[in-house]
Amino acid sequence: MNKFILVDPGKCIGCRSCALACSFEHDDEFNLSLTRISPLWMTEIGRFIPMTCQQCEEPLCLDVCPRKAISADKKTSAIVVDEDLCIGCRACFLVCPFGVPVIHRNKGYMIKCDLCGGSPQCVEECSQQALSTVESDDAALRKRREAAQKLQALTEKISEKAS
Amino acid sequence: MLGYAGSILIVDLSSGKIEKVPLTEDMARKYLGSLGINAKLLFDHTRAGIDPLSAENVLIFGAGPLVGTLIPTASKSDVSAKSPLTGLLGTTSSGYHFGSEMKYAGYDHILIKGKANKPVYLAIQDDVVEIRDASRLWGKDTWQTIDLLQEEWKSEEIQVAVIGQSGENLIRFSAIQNGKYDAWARTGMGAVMGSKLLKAIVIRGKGGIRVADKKAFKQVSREMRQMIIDSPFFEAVSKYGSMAAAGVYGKFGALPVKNYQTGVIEDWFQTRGFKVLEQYSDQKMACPACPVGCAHWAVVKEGAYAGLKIKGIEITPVFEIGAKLFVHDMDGILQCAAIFHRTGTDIVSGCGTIAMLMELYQRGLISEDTIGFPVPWGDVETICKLIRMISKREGIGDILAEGAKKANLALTGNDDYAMTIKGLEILSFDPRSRWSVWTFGILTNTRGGDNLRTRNPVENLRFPSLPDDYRTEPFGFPEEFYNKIDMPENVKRKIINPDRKTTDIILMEKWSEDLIAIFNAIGICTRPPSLQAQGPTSIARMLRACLGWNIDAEEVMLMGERIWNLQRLYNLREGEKREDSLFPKRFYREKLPDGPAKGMAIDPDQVNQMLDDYYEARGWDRKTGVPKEAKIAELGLGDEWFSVVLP
Amino acid sequence: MHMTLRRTAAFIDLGSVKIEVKEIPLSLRESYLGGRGIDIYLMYTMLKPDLDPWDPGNLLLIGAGILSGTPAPSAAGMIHVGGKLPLTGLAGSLSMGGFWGAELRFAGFDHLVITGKSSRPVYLWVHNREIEIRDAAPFWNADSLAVQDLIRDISDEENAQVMSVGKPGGDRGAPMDLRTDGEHCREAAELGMLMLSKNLKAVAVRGTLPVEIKNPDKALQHLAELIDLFRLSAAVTGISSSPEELMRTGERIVTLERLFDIREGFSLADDGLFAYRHRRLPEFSPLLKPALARYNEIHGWDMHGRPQPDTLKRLGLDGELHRLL
Amino acid sequence: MNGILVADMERCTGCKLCEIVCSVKKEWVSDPPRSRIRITIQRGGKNRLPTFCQHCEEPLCAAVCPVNAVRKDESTGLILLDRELCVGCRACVSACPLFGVGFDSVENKALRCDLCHGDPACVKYCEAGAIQYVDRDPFPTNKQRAAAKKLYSP
Amino acid sequence: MVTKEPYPLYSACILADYIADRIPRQRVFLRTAEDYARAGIELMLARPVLDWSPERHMLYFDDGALRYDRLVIATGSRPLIPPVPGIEKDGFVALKTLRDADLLRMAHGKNAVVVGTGPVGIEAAIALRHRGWSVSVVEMLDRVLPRLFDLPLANTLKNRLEKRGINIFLDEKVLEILGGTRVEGVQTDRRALPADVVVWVIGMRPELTLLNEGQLLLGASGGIAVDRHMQTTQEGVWACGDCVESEDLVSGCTGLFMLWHNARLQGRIAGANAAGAGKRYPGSVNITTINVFDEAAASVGTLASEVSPGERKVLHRRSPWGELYLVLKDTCLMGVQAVGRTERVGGLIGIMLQGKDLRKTLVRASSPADGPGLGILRNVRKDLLHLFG
Repeated sequence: MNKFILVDPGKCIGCRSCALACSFEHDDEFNLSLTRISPLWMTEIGRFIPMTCQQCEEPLCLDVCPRKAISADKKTSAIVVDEDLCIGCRACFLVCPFGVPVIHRNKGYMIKCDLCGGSPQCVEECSQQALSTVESDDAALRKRREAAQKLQALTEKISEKAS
Repeated sequence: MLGYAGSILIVDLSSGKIEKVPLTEDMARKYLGSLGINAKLLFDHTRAGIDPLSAENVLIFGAGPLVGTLIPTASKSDVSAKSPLTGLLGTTSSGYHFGSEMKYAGYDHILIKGKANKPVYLAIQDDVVEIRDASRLWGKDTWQTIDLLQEEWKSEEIQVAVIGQSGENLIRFSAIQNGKYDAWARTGMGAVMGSKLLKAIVIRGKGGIRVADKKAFKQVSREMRQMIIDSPFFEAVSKYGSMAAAGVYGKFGALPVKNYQTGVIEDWFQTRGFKVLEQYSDQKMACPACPVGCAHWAVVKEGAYAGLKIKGIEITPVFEIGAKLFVHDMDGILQCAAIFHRTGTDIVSGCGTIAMLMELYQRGLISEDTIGFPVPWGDVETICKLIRMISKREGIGDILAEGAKKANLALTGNDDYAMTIKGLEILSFDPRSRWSVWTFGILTNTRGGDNLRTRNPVENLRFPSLPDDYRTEPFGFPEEFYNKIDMPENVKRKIINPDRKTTDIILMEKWSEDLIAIFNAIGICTRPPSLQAQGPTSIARMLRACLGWNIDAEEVMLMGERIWNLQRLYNLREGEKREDSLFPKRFYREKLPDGPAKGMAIDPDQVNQMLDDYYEARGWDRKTGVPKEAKIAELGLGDEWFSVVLP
Repeated sequence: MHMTLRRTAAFIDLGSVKIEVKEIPLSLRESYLGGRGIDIYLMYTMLKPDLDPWDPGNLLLIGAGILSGTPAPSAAGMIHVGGKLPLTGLAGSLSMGGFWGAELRFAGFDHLVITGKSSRPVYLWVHNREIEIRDAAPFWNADSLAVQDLIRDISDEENAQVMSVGKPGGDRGAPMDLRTDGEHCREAAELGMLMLSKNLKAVAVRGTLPVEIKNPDKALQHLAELIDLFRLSAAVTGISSSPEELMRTGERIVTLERLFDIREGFSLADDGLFAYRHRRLPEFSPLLKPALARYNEIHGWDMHGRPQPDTLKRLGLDGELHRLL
Repeated sequence: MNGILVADMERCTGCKLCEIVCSVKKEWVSDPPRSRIRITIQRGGKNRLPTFCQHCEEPLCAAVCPVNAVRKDESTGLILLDRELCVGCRACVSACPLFGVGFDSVENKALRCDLCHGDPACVKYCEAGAIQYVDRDPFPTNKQRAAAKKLYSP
Repeated sequence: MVTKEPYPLYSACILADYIADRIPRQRVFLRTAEDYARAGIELMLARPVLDWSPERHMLYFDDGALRYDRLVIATGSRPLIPPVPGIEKDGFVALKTLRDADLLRMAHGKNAVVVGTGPVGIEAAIALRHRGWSVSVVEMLDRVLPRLFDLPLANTLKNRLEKRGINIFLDEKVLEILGGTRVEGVQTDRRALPADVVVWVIGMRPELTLLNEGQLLLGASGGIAVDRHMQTTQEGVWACGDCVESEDLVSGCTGLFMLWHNARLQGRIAGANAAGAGKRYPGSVNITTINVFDEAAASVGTLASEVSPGERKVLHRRSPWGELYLVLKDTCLMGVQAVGRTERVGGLIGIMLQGKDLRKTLVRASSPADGPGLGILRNVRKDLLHLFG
């Protein structure tokens, strides 16, 4: 199962440490146009939402790439880009439902989250534990557990009111 | 250059000339950045005695060397110019993303000269800098302008500095809005921008910032973050932001109630304490790389102002609107704050001026028909109406727009009810009930009646100040905390007496002023957890890792002192006298009517005595406060000093 | 004489398998523009009165609008199909979207006039100024969508536009849909039958030739402003007639259709021509009488729906309509 | 702003007005085969794909061109054709993986989209809004925001 | 930069247009001497390198030597000329360099014989025909352009050539070049052909005369073996272009892929790495386009003849304006050849590289991620699914 970065928007405070750490890790400079994760302020929802690659099981970008520059890394199961094959044709831009792919401004190939070879820097740098790396099946587990806790809190409140 | 973006953008609005000047290494090594270099540029680019609202004044945006990197809270940018309100050094800082975006676009400083012949806005996209027509934006409030600009640029990622109607109509205390909810508010920078017919600056930067030693930098930045998280103040400020201190000042009876007439509000804690925050917000908002996240996104769900969405249940609006103007409920406070933001007006000065008017009305010193309508305390609609009138200089607003001091003089011939020092309306709590480094700092602050540049990093808010002790404030932290304070041993022993019960106010004043000057110069946050956690040694480590300089704690504090003295010299050049350093008359004449510090008033001789000792401690002349030659030589401020001493 | 753009019509006689291409004179185009206008003109002038609709002499007219295939909003492909309707004998008129119209004009033709009856099931293949009559036996019973895919396979042209008739339900019975491009289809039973009566299964067209634009810049500018269709059509076609003239042309076309119907012996009194003609009102309710009177009066027709002499004079239809084409 | 064209397949209705408008603007006649944008309609018609030059960062067409007629303009990042140099050998037409290069059989030259020097006609006339002229390297695209709204609105 | 060529860089692919007098001579040059000067390159023309000593980092000319720190070998390829009698006669041209093209451009006469039907041979034949010569083409194998097209499409092109008056003789071997000092004819194993000019283009071999035995490891195909950084087995020595063995991205096999765009990309990477960069060459996509009398034909990937008969599946679609020929291995697309609309070849490269099971892809509904390539396959969906059974 694909490992990916699970985002909990409730905890994100928009400090962009993840974005800064990401470009620092990959390009040795702090540059928000070279980052592969960017927290967006959504006024209507009233939340910061860090958007990054969801490491899909059947990635559309992998299918559409005319140069087979996108492949699944065996070790980290992350979807990675081969810099030499990628010609920067932006076909993956169109199909990615999350709008994640970005062209590296100076080097001309597509950059996306590659889980930093297994230990993502954004997760380490996030002070609010809004980001965590999980296998996709235990992500579902974690979501179910959280939902259960919320439900339980709710029932307690109701019983409190009732008594 | 490492850490720095490496250049200064000089825009002359009169001729339309745009120039990119390199930021030299020695300018950086001497004045460090942001506030420091801003003051130096202001010194060099203006003559003494110019009219702050003329084309001769310059408006300078500055971002420090650490801004835009992963150093926790490194985001502050400073705006400086000659202040139209105080006539002295106008400087004000604000966080969030404008500073970083400036540096990503490749500029440490943006210096704006001259005056445009029609409303314009400055559009900066990396190297492409254009002066674009802003006639369609002129007259709009800041929120509308930002929406229009975001539409024009088809992106919500642009960073905008914009003035509202106040700036356009040259209101002396108008602010420059940093995005919709923050501002470079104090000392009237908005009027300077408005006098140049510059409606906004839009920046979009796609460059990057490199640092000297990647591994060391990563380690230092993580350690800094951990130190902030381990600070005793972290828990409270992270949960309630600056509101954490709201309750305490209520306990001390130090609230600026109804223009400082009294210090106590009974239901203060229930209606405007930090607990109120939970009803409004569950979303924290942080500056870049900050683990604290002290701001909150507030949504007013029901009531007269339902649907209002604004960031910032902060101590300043709650104290100024809640206590000084006596507005009772949080909804009303947020609505007034929103109007202040939309019109681009400084909340502190605005409330100080309106409070003065309301007190004159309460005391019958001004009739209702000169105002045109009653102005009772705490009425939200009236306050909002007054703010709009001020921003458009309508009716009484035209008089109030000149600031509390001049408005008081114009209305009653004296300035008894203008709570200002050197023309700047003072902020938050009442000095009579809480005497500390913070309150004495309001006198010594280089930008007038304000405390954000002179607060004690290790202030203990659990103990009230001792009634007649002007020289010390309570310390009372445990041994283990004392040892962790980042101060050289010899200085620490002199400032905090060995039994750890009290702190010497004057010595701590000098230390904290220099330290905060460094904080502002490199762009990190001066709120409690960050201010207490960071110190000269940690800052030196950060500068080494980021800039590659070999610099120690010693030189860091020297730089801080140099920047403080540079500001002092500028003020002296612009005519600041020792007599200006006076509290508002009320604090000397009237005793506090109620609260724990009932019957307290400030003894002018004690204050004068302290001022002499402070000047002495600073190495300035005891009487006039002009820096002595020895100190100038030590700090290397020779040429600035000459232009002051022999004009 | 300012150079006007050439428009051509192809006369295809399925019986004698003769194809003749003529240019449409400017005067005809100025008074009847294109599509439905030219079609009713051809019907009126070419068909003898009281012709049996099933007679091979009946016409199947396919006409592209004057703005088809040009930078005009959603006019990129409108097509008009006309002919004397087999069941009612009235003037058949049907317009359909899709790209058929544009493709026809890219193939170099503006109108197809199909007469006669083919001896064997055929379909027309129109390609860049050539017209071929090809065998349609293999898919004579296929439904219209299948025909489209088949023709596209045969010609290996993905952009080929095919107008084909659906499954024939006996010689006169079930309705047949007339469809192009799979999505644009009109319930056109009668015209479908007319087509079948000529042993014609489909008309396919593929064109890669340019369509001249009189004044490209102005055309694009008017398209952008989308306010004035008249100036746009003038810029595209070069026929610079005023708005009033264009409206009068519209009125001329409607009146000519009414003349054709009357000539075929139908009058208002018989069975609510109006109701049947527009098939929107199933039975002839008494409420309709005053509305019908008003309708005729506005059109300048008498109470029986026959055009008044002064109306005919105004529209230039009073004299004998001699054949220009 | 250095811009490029981006197609949105869900919105494209396949009306091909862009082909007509592009050929009218560039060749003064309505001639879709010589338009710089082509709508390919797949069998079963549901999927309509506007294809045009995507101005790749490392263009294959520039590599295969025997006379260096296809060059990248460094300031705007666009891949432009020098029509005098082009000998009409169609190497770029067959090398492009995205149907980006057309061919003008009248003048025997390759056909490339040059974004109408910043004011693309196809964008102006596309009523469905399926073709947008966006910044070349957008800092979080609006698409991320739309996706975020869909994923996380309460 | 040292070269035995007397000219700065010129495009080898465009020589046919020059021979056909479609473009003037100076249009052949891609760089001028000033370009090199401006780029700070010292250009040493007409200086053939006779010997090389990797140990002493020295290159030897006939009149001197040159020391280097870093060396990039880009010697390219030389025409393959077997020992057929009479090849030394005037009028015998092995078309490779601009000098050869000049000879052909200046040549006078009526009959021309082109030996070999690679892209260069076919374009030379068309060029000469364009200038009014009567042209005959002799090919040893059973079809024209044998390395690019399978029989069906090769025959289509052959007919097109013959329709324009070029006589094509397949399965025929040239035995001798007839004539005195000048070429007068060609003797094959079946006939004698009159010829004032013989254009010998049966193939190219890597130009390795510079190397002595064992100095550089060569690959199985005879080209210099290099790693992904275009580095040879010799320290500080890189190699690129026709003289190098590279990997075909589609089939994965290594071999000689002497194409213009491969050489340019490899050159850029070898140069960058010689200057210290860390670029890597991903492998070559071997797509070739040829113009046959204003009708284009293109081919990429493996030929049907190269796929084992058991797994080989072929789809050939003819239509009025062009042909498409798909080579599949079970349900994976391995090669595409097209006449007429050649953009379909480029469109399908992505699908070939993906190497996906086309049956599964074609069965599911179309999705936005299909890209233009799959559109082509969808339009021939019925035949493909029928083929898969």
